[in-house]
Amino acid sequence: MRYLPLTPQDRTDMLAKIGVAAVDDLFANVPKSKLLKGLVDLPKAKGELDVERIMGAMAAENITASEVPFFVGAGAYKHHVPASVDHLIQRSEFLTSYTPYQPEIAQGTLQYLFEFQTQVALLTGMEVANASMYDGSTGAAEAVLMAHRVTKRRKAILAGNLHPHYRDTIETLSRMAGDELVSLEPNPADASADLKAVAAAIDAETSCIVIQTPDVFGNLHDLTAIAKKAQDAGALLIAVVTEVVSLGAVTPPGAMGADIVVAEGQSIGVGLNFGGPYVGLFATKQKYVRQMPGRLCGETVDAEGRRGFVLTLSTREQHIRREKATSNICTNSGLMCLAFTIHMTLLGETGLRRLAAINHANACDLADRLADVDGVEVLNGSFFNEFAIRVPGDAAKVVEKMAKKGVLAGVPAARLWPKHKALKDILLVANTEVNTDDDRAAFVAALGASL
Amino acid sequence: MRYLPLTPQDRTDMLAKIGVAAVDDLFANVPKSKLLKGLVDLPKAKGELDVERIMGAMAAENITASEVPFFVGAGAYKHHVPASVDHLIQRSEFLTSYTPYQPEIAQGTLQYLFEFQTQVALLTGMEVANASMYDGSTGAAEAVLMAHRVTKRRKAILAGNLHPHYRDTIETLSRMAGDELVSLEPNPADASADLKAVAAAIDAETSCIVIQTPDVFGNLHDLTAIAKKAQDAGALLIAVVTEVVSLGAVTPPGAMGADIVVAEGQSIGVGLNFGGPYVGLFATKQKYVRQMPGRLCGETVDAEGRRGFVLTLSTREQHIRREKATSNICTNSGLMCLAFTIHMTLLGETGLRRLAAINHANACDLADRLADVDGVEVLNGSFFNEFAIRVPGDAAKVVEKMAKKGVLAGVPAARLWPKHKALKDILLVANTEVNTDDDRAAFVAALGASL
Amino acid sequence: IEEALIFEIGRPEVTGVDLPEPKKVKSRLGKLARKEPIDLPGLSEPETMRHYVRLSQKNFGIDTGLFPLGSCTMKHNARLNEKMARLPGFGDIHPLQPVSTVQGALELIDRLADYLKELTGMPAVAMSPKAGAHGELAGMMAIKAALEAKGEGHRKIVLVPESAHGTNPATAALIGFEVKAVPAQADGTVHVSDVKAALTPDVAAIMLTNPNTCGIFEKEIVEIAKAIHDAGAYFYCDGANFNAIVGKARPGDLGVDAMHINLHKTFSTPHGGGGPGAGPVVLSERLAAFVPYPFIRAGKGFSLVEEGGKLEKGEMPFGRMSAFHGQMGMFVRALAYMLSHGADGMKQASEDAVLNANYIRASLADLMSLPFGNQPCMHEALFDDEWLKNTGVSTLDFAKAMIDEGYHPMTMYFPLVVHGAMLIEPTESESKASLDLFIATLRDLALSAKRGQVERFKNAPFHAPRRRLDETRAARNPVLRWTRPQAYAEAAE
Amino acid sequence: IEEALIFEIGRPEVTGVDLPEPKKVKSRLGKLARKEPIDLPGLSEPETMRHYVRLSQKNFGIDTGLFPLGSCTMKHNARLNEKMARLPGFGDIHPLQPVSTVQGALELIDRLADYLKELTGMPAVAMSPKAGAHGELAGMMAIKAALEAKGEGHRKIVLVPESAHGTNPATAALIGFEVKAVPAQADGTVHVSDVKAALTPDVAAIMLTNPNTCGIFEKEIVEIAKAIHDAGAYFYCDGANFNAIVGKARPGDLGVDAMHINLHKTFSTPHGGGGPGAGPVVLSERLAAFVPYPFIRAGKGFSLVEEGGKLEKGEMPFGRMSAFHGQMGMFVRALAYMLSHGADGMKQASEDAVLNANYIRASLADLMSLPFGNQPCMHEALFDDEWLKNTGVSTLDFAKAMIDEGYHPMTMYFPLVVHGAMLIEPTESESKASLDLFIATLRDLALSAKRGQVERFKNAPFHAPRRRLDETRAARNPVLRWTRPQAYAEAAE
Repeated sequence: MRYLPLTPQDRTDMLAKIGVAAVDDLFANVPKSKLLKGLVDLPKAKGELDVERIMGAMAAENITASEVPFFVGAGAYKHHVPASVDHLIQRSEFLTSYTPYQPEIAQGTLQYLFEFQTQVALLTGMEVANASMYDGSTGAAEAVLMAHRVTKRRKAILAGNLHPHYRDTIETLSRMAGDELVSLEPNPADASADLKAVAAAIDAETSCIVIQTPDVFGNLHDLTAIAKKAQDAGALLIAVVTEVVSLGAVTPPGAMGADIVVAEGQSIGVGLNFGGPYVGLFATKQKYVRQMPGRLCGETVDAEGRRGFVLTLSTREQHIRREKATSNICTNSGLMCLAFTIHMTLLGETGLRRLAAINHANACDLADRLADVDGVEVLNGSFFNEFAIRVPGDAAKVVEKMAKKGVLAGVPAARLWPKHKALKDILLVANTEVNTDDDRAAFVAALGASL
Repeated sequence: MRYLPLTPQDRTDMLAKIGVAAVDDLFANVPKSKLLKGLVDLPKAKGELDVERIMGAMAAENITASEVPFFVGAGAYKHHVPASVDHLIQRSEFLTSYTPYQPEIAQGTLQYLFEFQTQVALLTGMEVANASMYDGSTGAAEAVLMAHRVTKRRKAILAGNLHPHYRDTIETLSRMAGDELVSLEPNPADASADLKAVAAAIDAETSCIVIQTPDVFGNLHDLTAIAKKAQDAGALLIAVVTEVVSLGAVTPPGAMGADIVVAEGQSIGVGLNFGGPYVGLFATKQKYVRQMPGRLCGETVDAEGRRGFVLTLSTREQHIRREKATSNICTNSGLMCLAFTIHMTLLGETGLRRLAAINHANACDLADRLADVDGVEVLNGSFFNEFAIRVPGDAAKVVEKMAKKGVLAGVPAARLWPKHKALKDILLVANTEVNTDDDRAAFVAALGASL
Repeated sequence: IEEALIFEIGRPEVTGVDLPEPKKVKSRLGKLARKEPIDLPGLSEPETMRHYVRLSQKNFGIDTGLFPLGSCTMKHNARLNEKMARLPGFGDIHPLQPVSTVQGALELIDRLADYLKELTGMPAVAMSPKAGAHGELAGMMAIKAALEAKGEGHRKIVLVPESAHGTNPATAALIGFEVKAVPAQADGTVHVSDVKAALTPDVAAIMLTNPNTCGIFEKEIVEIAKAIHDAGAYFYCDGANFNAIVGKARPGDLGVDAMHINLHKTFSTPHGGGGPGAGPVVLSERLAAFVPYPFIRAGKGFSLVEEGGKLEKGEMPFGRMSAFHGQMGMFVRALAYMLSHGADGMKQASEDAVLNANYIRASLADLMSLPFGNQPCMHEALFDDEWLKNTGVSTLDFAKAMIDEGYHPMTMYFPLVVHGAMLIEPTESESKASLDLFIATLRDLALSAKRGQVERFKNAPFHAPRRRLDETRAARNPVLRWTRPQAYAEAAE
Repeated sequence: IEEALIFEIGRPEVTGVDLPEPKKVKSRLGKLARKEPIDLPGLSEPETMRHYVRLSQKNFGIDTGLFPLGSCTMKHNARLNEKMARLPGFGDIHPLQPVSTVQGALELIDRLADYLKELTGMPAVAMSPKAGAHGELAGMMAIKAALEAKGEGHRKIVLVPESAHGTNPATAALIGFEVKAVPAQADGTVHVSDVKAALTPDVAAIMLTNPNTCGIFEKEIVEIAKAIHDAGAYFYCDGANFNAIVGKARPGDLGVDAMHINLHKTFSTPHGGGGPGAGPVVLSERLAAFVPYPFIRAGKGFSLVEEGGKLEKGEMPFGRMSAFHGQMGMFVRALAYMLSHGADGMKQASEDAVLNANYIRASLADLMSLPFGNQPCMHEALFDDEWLKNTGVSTLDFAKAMIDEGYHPMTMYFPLVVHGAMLIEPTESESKASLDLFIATLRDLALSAKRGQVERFKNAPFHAPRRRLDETRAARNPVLRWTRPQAYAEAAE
């Protein structure tokens, strides 16, 4: 077995040193009747070639984002990642290391986490950021818990245009934890109504309001006024961003007064991966830092006075605080942070803003083309790289028909809100730098032929 | 431009420091009229995404060895390379380093070269090996030159069943260098006749005889007798191996008395790459080491007495000896040596012998299946993983027809010997560990349908 | 050589990504178009490569040396698995594509689920949890949902041994359970009598790690499970140490109701400096109904059951753990690991892991003290600091001195129940030669400590990218991000 | 940490590759079936990974630091190019597949050939040479073939400046030419008057490097070319330094007849610790007919002309350079480089390379001596050891001391015409900040040498995986392979 270095002779020699006759003597604590006699019912060991054939066959059954005109978004986006990013994250010293508990020999990991935290703080316009969460949705749920700790209240209000999967993730945790939750109804046509509804729901019990921008339909929101309203009521504003590239083009939540910003970082450095692993960005104000969940990297000095980095404020964490910890998280998304940080470093200010501008321009171009299609309506007043359209009939069926014509057209709202009949004719369409004019023309053609 | 770190401001500052007004002042030695005014007539800079699209489109126009039943050999073989090999050779410290002229900071490269040289010597059954040649064919040409230096004679005899491209490579160099060459005629049907013809041609002027085993038709040769005959006549035996995996199953040339062994190492660790880069193996006897071409790595100690490695015997080389050098080579196949060495280390004795056994068994299985096809004749008395068949009619046309049916069937002899009408119906067929029973069944079916 | 921060060497006008001019369009950003610069530094591609390569050189990984971090299972990360995860058919597909276009991906998840069920002897598995702690959470949520479905929402107590991972109590507390400690006995295990004593009618579950964090298999586990079940409670097993018994024993056969599986420990998906992980949780018949959304149903093709989807009789998903389907990238790697090892190889791997740990235990037992006596351990050997008494050397010092010898330290000061704990897990990936060298080094260090060569330990490491770092300073005045030095900011005004 | 040889840690029964049982068949190996063991050690995959990762850590590369090796052009190796070379459509195709199944591969080679022709202003190119020296050989063979075709086989003399790379005379001698030296003048260049003086009727060619190995553009090159042509000889240009003038000037416009191009220098295919290289050679109208087999013909699709193939009028291939079509893997990388840079980027790269070299020259000229005066150089700055006189520090010492500062040394003692030469080529890949740090370090070292701090130099490097190695011992009694230690072998008997 190629992964196992011991030879039969080694095993014999080692058992002798240990002083037992057989390896099962080391399993003596396992009740005899429970020790498996033979092998579990799975195939036997295979060489690389066989494994590649089996998995290659499964992989070949999927249609990939690169092989067709591709417009699927709604919380995960197809972007181009430079080859150097994937090369670097595969370096043994990054890939095969552990959480940097021994900082003297983990400065590589720690320094990129410090760079990551700074980049996230800058991007979101916040003061501090942590060393990542699993993804945006779990980060949002943690943000709600954090707001409860900060405000010592237990009621959250979720905007209706929050991604339903984020809503469900928060709801599940809130329900289990026994917290109160108000989930508003989606409002694709009049996005500003959603903010009004949130504002109306704020009361003295409210711990936090959770608003996504661009929202799940792609609308951009100015959060300045509602931030003030929430804060005046003693509540926190949690802003959610599912397309982090947008921050290259729009005013960041931090500049609009958000208390906590949670974002899905997948767009930068991380591929689609059918939903994971991704990387959750989590930023807040300095004053809340000790209530923040997740790992934090901080600057310090070593015994010779040289700058160095360590994991810090671990007194918040489960391995120290146990049941009093700020969250139960111990693994973060280390390697995806690294991918994010490298890609963001390559982009820099100039590159990120250009990237965002291209995304926006391409989306505008598609919106203009679609506005010309009979029976199709673009719903958004504003958007970044994704918007909602209304089609005549069942959007899910349109998407299926378009898929058969080789175009992956987007996410039908019905997939996200299966019980909202009113959203049945709505389709979310994303458009990034990977989409060409030809792709957009193909979209229009396939759509026209599928109505 | 992503690869260029200087900013316009940097350039201005640097010109000021240098004390010139414009960068073209630094090109003052170029005759004014020859300095290009504008840009050369090539496309402008492109981002990664565009480059990937352009090159991806070209790549997609080729049929790859992995996507069809594949039996093409004749000097390059489709084998499976473990993923760890390709990962390791891409490590920055290996990939972006130079020839190890500064051994103190190149022990990584030097140690693997030492391991490579040892592995090659062991495999070929020879005393010493060099740090690689460009490929097998250029290695063979260098071997002939080396034999001339050793024997102080200038006439080589090439066996008829030597790969014609090797023959042509040697011939071109011999002709240009003004050396004498006897090239015998191929003999697919009676392989032993070829050795007899070589033996008959040896005379007092003969510097060396060059014999391939397995030969280009796949036949195995016992070189013991002819080695002695050559050596008795004062000539050297140069043994050529184009499929190095065979050495896991057959008696190596060193054990049969060869003076120089040249092999194509592509099968171990290196992909098909449409012909290059490959890695030439070159081994000889200790007594000839100072006449050997190419780089050599040797063991020594450092100032603290620790074992270390250096390039050595460079007094043979062009950068010291100039026109008196043993060869003009300065670049070898460093990274391909590394790939070879890693793959060979993974295989080890057990793995290589198993790999060779599978190759042989698969080839035997195909030969047996083909022997049952009407009108098809297997010509070989012995073979390792490749053999020649005679088909009714034009083998090249059969190959084309089979390609249309999705089977790459092998190399028609006419491709290698375009002027030998007698070989028109002969097809060389290789079979390695990547070929399955299904592949072989597909071969038989496609062949049957293409005759 | 020191490596600056990107903020110190980057320049906003430099970029390492070439992008075309955007189309000219009418902006739809409205008044939300960004006005202020982000102040992000950029580096060209060559600078970026060098920066991160040099940072990597300050790290230690499995590939660079023995990494005996107990409970973390630092085993070989095969590059085949990385290659498979990067097949476009897995890496370049979107979680919300039409289900008809991702049949192979669903098949892969379903296959992995089947393998996990077979290896654990459990009938169901929730695939979406994103790490071990997240899997724990899912498992405890399933228990809570089951209790509520039975109208037993009053059960609020969760029993947790003192030796447990901190995540166990943290998870229980997160969803409103109260944690009650169960003691371990002198042999390092939890005794059924102590469990029984703690079993009141309001006990919801026990959370037990097995093999436990002392590296010992809980020998009364079957009895404990029975006692728990008899009391109407559930048995959550922390699967962090499942790697010791894969192919040797099945949690389902032992009476476990829920157990998360750290794919990055047991099935070797890379730790990546702290993630990503993946924490599928297997569930017994009693909990199978509560598998959260989304889940896969195999039939004619594979369908994905999401909120609002058609449920079969008895299915009661308790909710959703995260936006999408879980850590697909890790699933691919874990399945590649399982296919490669096979039933035979996985069993052998467990045996070798246990053999290696015992070899270390047996080879050091004369010099270093074992808190529970010199009995066989499972995949990790636990020492305490009794043997360092009066040497002036602490567990921390000893660990840091290992760095100078080219090793990553073992896990220190965990489990908390053992004084100055040193938890050594070599995994099956180490050769005997490697272990012999490691043992020799540890013996040399141990003798050195006993001989009073304190200097070798107190200020160690001497040969690392950094000497000991001042963690107190970092925590007292946390500097969590780079800020432009004041002088510079003023000068720029 | 020391790393043993695989022969010391491997075991023949261990393998890191799992292979199925071979089919049972009747062997066709006859009496040639191997009887003796090979004695090859094997390592499991985890051991192999660690071994080679640790070996790599003893290496220095462009990605780890500034690598100013003059004449070797250590520029950034983009990973995009590696990715492209690994597309199965390029990496997984066989050189002898039917031509109809490799049209895209032939198109790529043809496209690269076109780009090389455009960049050099030459009408033809032989793609198959496998490295620079091999390209030189091809170029000189073309010249020889052309002479023979004209019945001028008596021309046996090749003029080579003393400053030339050793490959130039070695190549000429290899195919029977006699080498005659041409001097360089005090300004570092070859003067046309000296060439004319050497031009006898038996001169076949001149081999000139331009920019030359002193980093200077040969300012009389057009006149030299004319003189050579007037004498009926050919002008071979060594293209090792073409990277200085890509997009700025074209060899074809300067009168060159043949020039090899080191794709691994000018077009950044990785050096890989000493190869593989790739050395296409561009040819003028006068030599275009002699392009060796195989070559590509574009028309309706692409065809490959091999021996026996149909030749067009005037085509007279001189033979074959190697078994297949050349270094395809390097072609892919080089084309990816060209497409990425574009016409604009390649010109800028040349300018930046020259700018960087001159910046170093100008920043060190007050401390270190320049053999040809403080005049502009091209892409590399050449210093001699005049300034080290009486310091007790040699060029070698100085170079080794650079290692301790984290740099790879420059090229030393080449070109031979300059005493104690130090040839520094930063390439365009270095940022100004990187150069400033390098310059500051070199200034510090230079001042240190001048102050007589000999100890810092004489025994340097102090901080490298090895101290200075005994090269004399290696050469006197060459140990070129591992052999089993005697004692062990006896013990085994």
